[in-house]
Amino acid sequence: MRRLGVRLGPAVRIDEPCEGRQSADVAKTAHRLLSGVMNYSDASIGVSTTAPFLSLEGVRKTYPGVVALDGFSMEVRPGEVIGLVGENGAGKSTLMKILGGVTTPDTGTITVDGVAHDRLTVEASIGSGIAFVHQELNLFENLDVAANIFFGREPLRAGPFRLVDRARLRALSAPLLKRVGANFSADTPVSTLSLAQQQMVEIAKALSIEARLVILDEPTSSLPLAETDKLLDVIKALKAEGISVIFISHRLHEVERVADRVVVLRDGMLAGTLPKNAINHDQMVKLMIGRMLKEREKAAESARPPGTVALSAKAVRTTAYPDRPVDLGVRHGEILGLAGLVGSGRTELARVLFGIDKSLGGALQLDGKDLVLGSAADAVANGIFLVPEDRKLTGILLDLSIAQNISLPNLPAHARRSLVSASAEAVTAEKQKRNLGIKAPSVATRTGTLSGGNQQKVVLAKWLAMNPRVMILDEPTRGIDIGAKAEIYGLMRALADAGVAVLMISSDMEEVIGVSDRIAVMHEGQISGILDKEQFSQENVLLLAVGKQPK
Amino acid sequence: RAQDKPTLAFVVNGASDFWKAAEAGVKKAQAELPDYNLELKYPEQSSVAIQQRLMDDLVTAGVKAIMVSAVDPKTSTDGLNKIASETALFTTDSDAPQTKRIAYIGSSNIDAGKQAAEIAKKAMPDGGKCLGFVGLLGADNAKERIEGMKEGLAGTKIELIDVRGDDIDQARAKKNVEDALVASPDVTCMVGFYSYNTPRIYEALRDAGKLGQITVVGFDDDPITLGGVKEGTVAATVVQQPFEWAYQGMKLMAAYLEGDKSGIPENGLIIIPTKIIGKDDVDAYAANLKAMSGN
Amino acid sequence: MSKKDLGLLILILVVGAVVAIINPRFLLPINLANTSNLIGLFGILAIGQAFVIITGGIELSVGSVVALLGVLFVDFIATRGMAWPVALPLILVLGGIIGLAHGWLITRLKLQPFVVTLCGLLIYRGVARFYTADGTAGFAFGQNFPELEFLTAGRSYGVPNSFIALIVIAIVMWVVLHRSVFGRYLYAIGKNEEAAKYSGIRTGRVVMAAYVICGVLTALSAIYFAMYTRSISPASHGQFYELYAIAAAVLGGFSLRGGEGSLIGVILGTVLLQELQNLVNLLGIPSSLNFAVMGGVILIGVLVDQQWGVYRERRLMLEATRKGTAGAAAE
Amino acid sequence: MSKKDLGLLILILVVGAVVAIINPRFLLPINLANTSNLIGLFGILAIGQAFVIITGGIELSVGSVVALLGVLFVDFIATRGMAWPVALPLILVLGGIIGLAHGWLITRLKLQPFVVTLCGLLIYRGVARFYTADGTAGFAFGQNFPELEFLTAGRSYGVPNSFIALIVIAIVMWVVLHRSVFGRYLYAIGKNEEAAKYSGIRTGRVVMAAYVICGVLTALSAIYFAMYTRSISPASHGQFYELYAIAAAVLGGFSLRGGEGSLIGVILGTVLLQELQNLVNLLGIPSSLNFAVMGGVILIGVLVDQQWGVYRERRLMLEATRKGTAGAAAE
Ligand SMILES: Nc1ncnc2c1ncn2[C@@H]1O[C@H](COP(=O)(O)OP(=O)(O)OP(=O)(O)O)[C@@H](O)[C@H]1O
Ligand SMILES: Nc1ncnc2c1ncn2[C@@H]1O[C@H](COP(=O)(O)OP(=O)(O)OP(=O)(O)O)[C@@H](O)[C@H]1O
Ligand SMILES: [Mg+2]
Ligand SMILES: [Mg+2]
Repeated sequence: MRRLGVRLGPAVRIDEPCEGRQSADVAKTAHRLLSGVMNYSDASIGVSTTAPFLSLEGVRKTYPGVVALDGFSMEVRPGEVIGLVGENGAGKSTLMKILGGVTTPDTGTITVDGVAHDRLTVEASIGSGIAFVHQELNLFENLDVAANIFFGREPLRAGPFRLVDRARLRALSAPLLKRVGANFSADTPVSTLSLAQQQMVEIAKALSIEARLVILDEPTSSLPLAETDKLLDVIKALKAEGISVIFISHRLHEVERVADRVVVLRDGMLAGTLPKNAINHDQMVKLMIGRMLKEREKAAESARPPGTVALSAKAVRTTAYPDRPVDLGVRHGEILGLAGLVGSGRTELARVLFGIDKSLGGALQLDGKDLVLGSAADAVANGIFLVPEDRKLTGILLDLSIAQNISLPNLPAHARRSLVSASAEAVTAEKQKRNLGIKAPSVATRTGTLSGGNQQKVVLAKWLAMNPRVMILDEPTRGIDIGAKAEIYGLMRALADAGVAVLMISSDMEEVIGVSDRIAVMHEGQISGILDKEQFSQENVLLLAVGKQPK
Repeated sequence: RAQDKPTLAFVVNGASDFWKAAEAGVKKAQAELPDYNLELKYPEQSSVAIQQRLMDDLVTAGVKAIMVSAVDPKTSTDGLNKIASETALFTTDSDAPQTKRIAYIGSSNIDAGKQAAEIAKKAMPDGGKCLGFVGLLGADNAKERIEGMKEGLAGTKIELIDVRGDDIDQARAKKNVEDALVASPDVTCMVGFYSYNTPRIYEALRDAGKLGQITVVGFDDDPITLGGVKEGTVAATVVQQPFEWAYQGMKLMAAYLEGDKSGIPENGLIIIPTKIIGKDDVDAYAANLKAMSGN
Repeated sequence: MSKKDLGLLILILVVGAVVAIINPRFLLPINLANTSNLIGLFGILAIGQAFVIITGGIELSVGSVVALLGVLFVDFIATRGMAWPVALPLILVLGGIIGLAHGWLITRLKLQPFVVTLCGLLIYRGVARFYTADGTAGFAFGQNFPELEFLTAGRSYGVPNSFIALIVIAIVMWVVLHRSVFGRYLYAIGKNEEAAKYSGIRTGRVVMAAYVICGVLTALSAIYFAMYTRSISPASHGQFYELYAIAAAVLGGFSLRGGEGSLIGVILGTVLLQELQNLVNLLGIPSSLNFAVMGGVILIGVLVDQQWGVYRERRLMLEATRKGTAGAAAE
Repeated sequence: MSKKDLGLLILILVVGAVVAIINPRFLLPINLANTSNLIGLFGILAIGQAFVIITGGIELSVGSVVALLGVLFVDFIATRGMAWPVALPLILVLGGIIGLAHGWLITRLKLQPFVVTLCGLLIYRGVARFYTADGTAGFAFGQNFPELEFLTAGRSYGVPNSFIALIVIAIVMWVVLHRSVFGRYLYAIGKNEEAAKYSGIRTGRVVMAAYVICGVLTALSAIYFAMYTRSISPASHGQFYELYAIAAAVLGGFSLRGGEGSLIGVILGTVLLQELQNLVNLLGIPSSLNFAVMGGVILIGVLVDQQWGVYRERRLMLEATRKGTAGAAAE
């Protein structure tokens, strides 16, 4: 291949294809440019002698109405950590699913160890040493942690029945769990783990595979603070062992910390690559969305002083920590951040506030009046809304259209004489689609085909279409791209400015500090402290999270 | 081809080996009635709705006369009358006297029950306790046989203490006998009211080693029943003659359609009596049965 | 009408045409009337079942309920001398109560629909048999209820009134299922009950309502069946009717996982099943094969539907790819 | 043994004790042997069903397969004079083929298990009835197969050989289900088939294997049933046996959603059901109530199990709360 456009100098190695829709030509150019960069980086990083472990060429994948990937090419070398970033729906997960053998590309070749394939099967993918942590969790709740980690690769005892060697299974799992910093044992049933703990199991699983390439599709989306650090350490350790890693994340600072090279996807095409010394937040953002963000993903300052307490919990006890009463009040016009470690009981509290779970004791008050919630319907009727953390299971109905999802909680308002009016639904949905910038062919699109981030916007849209008094958001930007994040922060601020009480549960330290007006921190089921704006610091939040006093 | 000749149908009340002899009778009649097309129809389930449906469809298909063993003759008056108004309707096996059926040809289940009582009396002159087994306790033929037997036993020292139903599940039929042996050790006689009940009694007794110790009274002519009779382990069995019902019935219907009503008695009842088959008659009966089905 | 429903309709017409060619008596008004009468009876059952299936549930006790309520209805009006305008709503209420009980056990006590209604299947038949001491409930000779008989077993302009009742019910239920807020909730719950709950829908009540609707419709058809057979032996009456109803719904495009299916589909499913029964009898196929024919046709129908879906999807994909490539080439 | 299984065992013992007090003949060795014979027959069926249920599937054709294969077996050895050591494996292979066909339709053509096996229920019974022209398949009087009869209906030291067969099968299947890789995959697929696929498991094959196991075990029990009744009228033989098998599994803690249940549970479920049948006869309860008793007990069993779980959870919570409060007070 011709060497083309190999530009020297660390800062300029940003290959930007033309703006606008993709074309085969552009794709080819992108490919050529990429190869150039690769060749260059060979020389600069000094792994030039090793052949690429894996390379993709001209991969294209279409779904009805969507081109998810368009003539995409890239290479992965042994011991390389590639940060893969891009907006929601850019095609990152699709790309990884092709590598995992879960999805078949329309065209293109995948070369593993010099052998070219039109497509990979799951077995072929696993067989060639590709390990995969999926964006959506894929654990078996009815099995224990060890069984999940080694699922499909169980150590066997000799014999015709292919029996599982259970002792060895446990022995093998323990060190892996320790490595990811798990606070639970190998024989814990997965059904009792929190979402973040399950994510740790997924990572332990990826580590357990004698992998040559580990793909992590947003592994930190619900990992907070310390656990994230541990994961990044794990990635570094893998690299040291010569294992390649593809790390997908919307938390760009994490990418900055571990990646050797950043590949940026936009609209299914390669938007550019950044070598190690050119990786920085602004460059990544520029490649991802084609422009610089005016401000970093932060909410604007509050425009009004906080009002009276809207929703308050008095000595409320939840099933996660039945012995720990929680007291917390969120005021009109403020964004109250709720931070804490994995399993500190925040989600459980949110479920009680939204009426999904029964409180085991204590009382709720809304605007000073006692509030009894028998079900989520009661909460909705009182203007208390929840954006749940598990989008796929509880947030939206993947099989319904965008419009139907948005109108669902407020269907009687879209009906005449209890007959649903499709046009009224469409009007509401179109408005929300525009306001939130939901990327979809139309509001009649099935929600399940949207990218994770766009699905999250649909969840938000359904509540924003109504009139919230209290809005509870559990990990609202989980899996959401930078651009959309900023928009969501803007929306939250707008809600607060309109007098809504906003309670934001988040494990993302930057987000908690950047967005909140006050921060409450939970430790083992109790509020260990509340920080005002002037006390905000990572250190203070961390201290409270582990149950110590802030400085 | 089938439509050229008038069709006569024999509709039974459910699938059972009992009707195999009737099939033979139909076959024999067919040989003698070349101008007719004779059919024997099984409803796919023993239920009123399905049998009614079958007859409706037969009428639609142009059947000229139907002979039916109604699933529930007592209360199906209207349905049967509807059929009778559209085609020539005869009943068999169990009568529906209140309908507009032309005639009934068959046996009397009450009489059959009485004959069973005769067998019991003869086998147990000193009296005894009898347990009955039947498929559907609520079915008319079962009720009438039980009633007839009780009538026949009235005033003797023999008593029919209970009748257990099994919903025509053979496994349950056999288990019922096994359980009865456990629950009532003082039972001295067992009665199988449906054709398959006697063989199940026979087998359960054989498994328990009690063959010959308990008097078995049978109904119908299952090969196992006949074998037991011959062996002496079944006291005797009361047999009906479905072959005759079918054979005579078909010829009667053909004659009726041709305008010859001489075969139909005043009261519309043509009773073909049931017979007791004991050890002495069994060989002749079995040979006859074989000859008929070989026809 | 969806493509799925259209396919089913075409199948029904083709089968009908073939049968009519072999035996032209198939098209006699009397045969059509007889068959449409049974379509009416089974159709009402199947619509009830459809409401439950759409929520991802199942109602296995239908046949036993038909037996139990049928026995009670006949007993009330024939033996106990209750006026039928009293007995009829009473039976419907009883059906509703049975549905409510099932719905309550399923939504409040979180039992599985299959388990609850399986127990119902066993219990109601037992109770019905015990009630009549395994005897038959029927009308005495000459006992007549002219208005009731007209409404249930009569004909208007040659059309069985049971069929007319089905049409009316189907129209109402179509609106409920496909146009009303309640119907949308049913679909949403069938797709993902948790998510529906998180959207503030009182899922328990909605599901319970579905079982109540099923119970009431089952009760109604129990009355129709009772007036059709005019005699009920509780040991066998209505046996397997739940399978007919489920089969009709499945043929009509319902998924037992919930959240899929249309009302027109379930009606067409019923029509096809009854057409098959009629065909077996009219073409002189041994009745022992009746069930086999039914099973075979359902299997083929479902298979064709499924394979057709796969084919269409593949074609769509292909088209999308071709369009994309063409666009690229043009540039 | 899990707590659930233990609860079921206690229920069985309590019911047994009550029956024994009312009628001490319940404990006669002959009664226990008779009942354990049927436990053997139905238990083998239920284990097969369990393997399918654990994958989240269901096998409704069990009863019809028992009828069809029973008819064939009896016909082969009694009428066609095939040697039973040939006929027996042949029938097992046929059962396996039926299972394979179901598994293939379900995994390859992506049909729903309920639909496929419902069609099977209809088709196999139709075929069985057609095969004998609605007659009965049975042995002639005095026709004997001593070894076969010993193996199927005989006793060793007073214990029915069918029960011994069940125990052997149960032990093997326990190992397969709870200790082998295959068993683990079954549980995983039952809970989350997609995820199992993503983990590189050939889920299609595993599920197919489950249906084949079910088919073979059903075939085996069909032979046992045939040798027990020694006569098979295909119109009714085995009717509703699928419900018995499913009920046993459900009582034993299986969830029809898949991924839950233990082998000991399904055996205990079978024991309880047969104990109930025995009880109805021994206590002289009208046979019409047989089904109602069965339904009632299943419902109560499932309810108690469910409510017990809720209660235990609540008690745990309460305890935790109390401890917490005490701790707080002490501070
Ligand atoms: N099964 C599917 N059917 C139809 N369209 C799909 C399907 N899966 C993905 N898409 C579409 O393909 C595009 C790429 O999606 P993908 O999930 O790869 O995005 P992503 O980069 O991983 O986004 P995110 O950061 O939100 O996870 C999106 O427009 C999405 O709507
Ligand atoms: N169904 C359950 N059964 C048992 N324990 C549970 C259950 N759900 C949650 N828990 C436990 O309750 C604790 C609190 O969980 P919760 O999800 O509320 O925490 P969180 O602060 O939201 O943490 P995360 O960041 O993991 O979402 C955890 O220890 C978790 O393991
Ligand atoms: Mg993604
Ligand atoms: Mg959480």
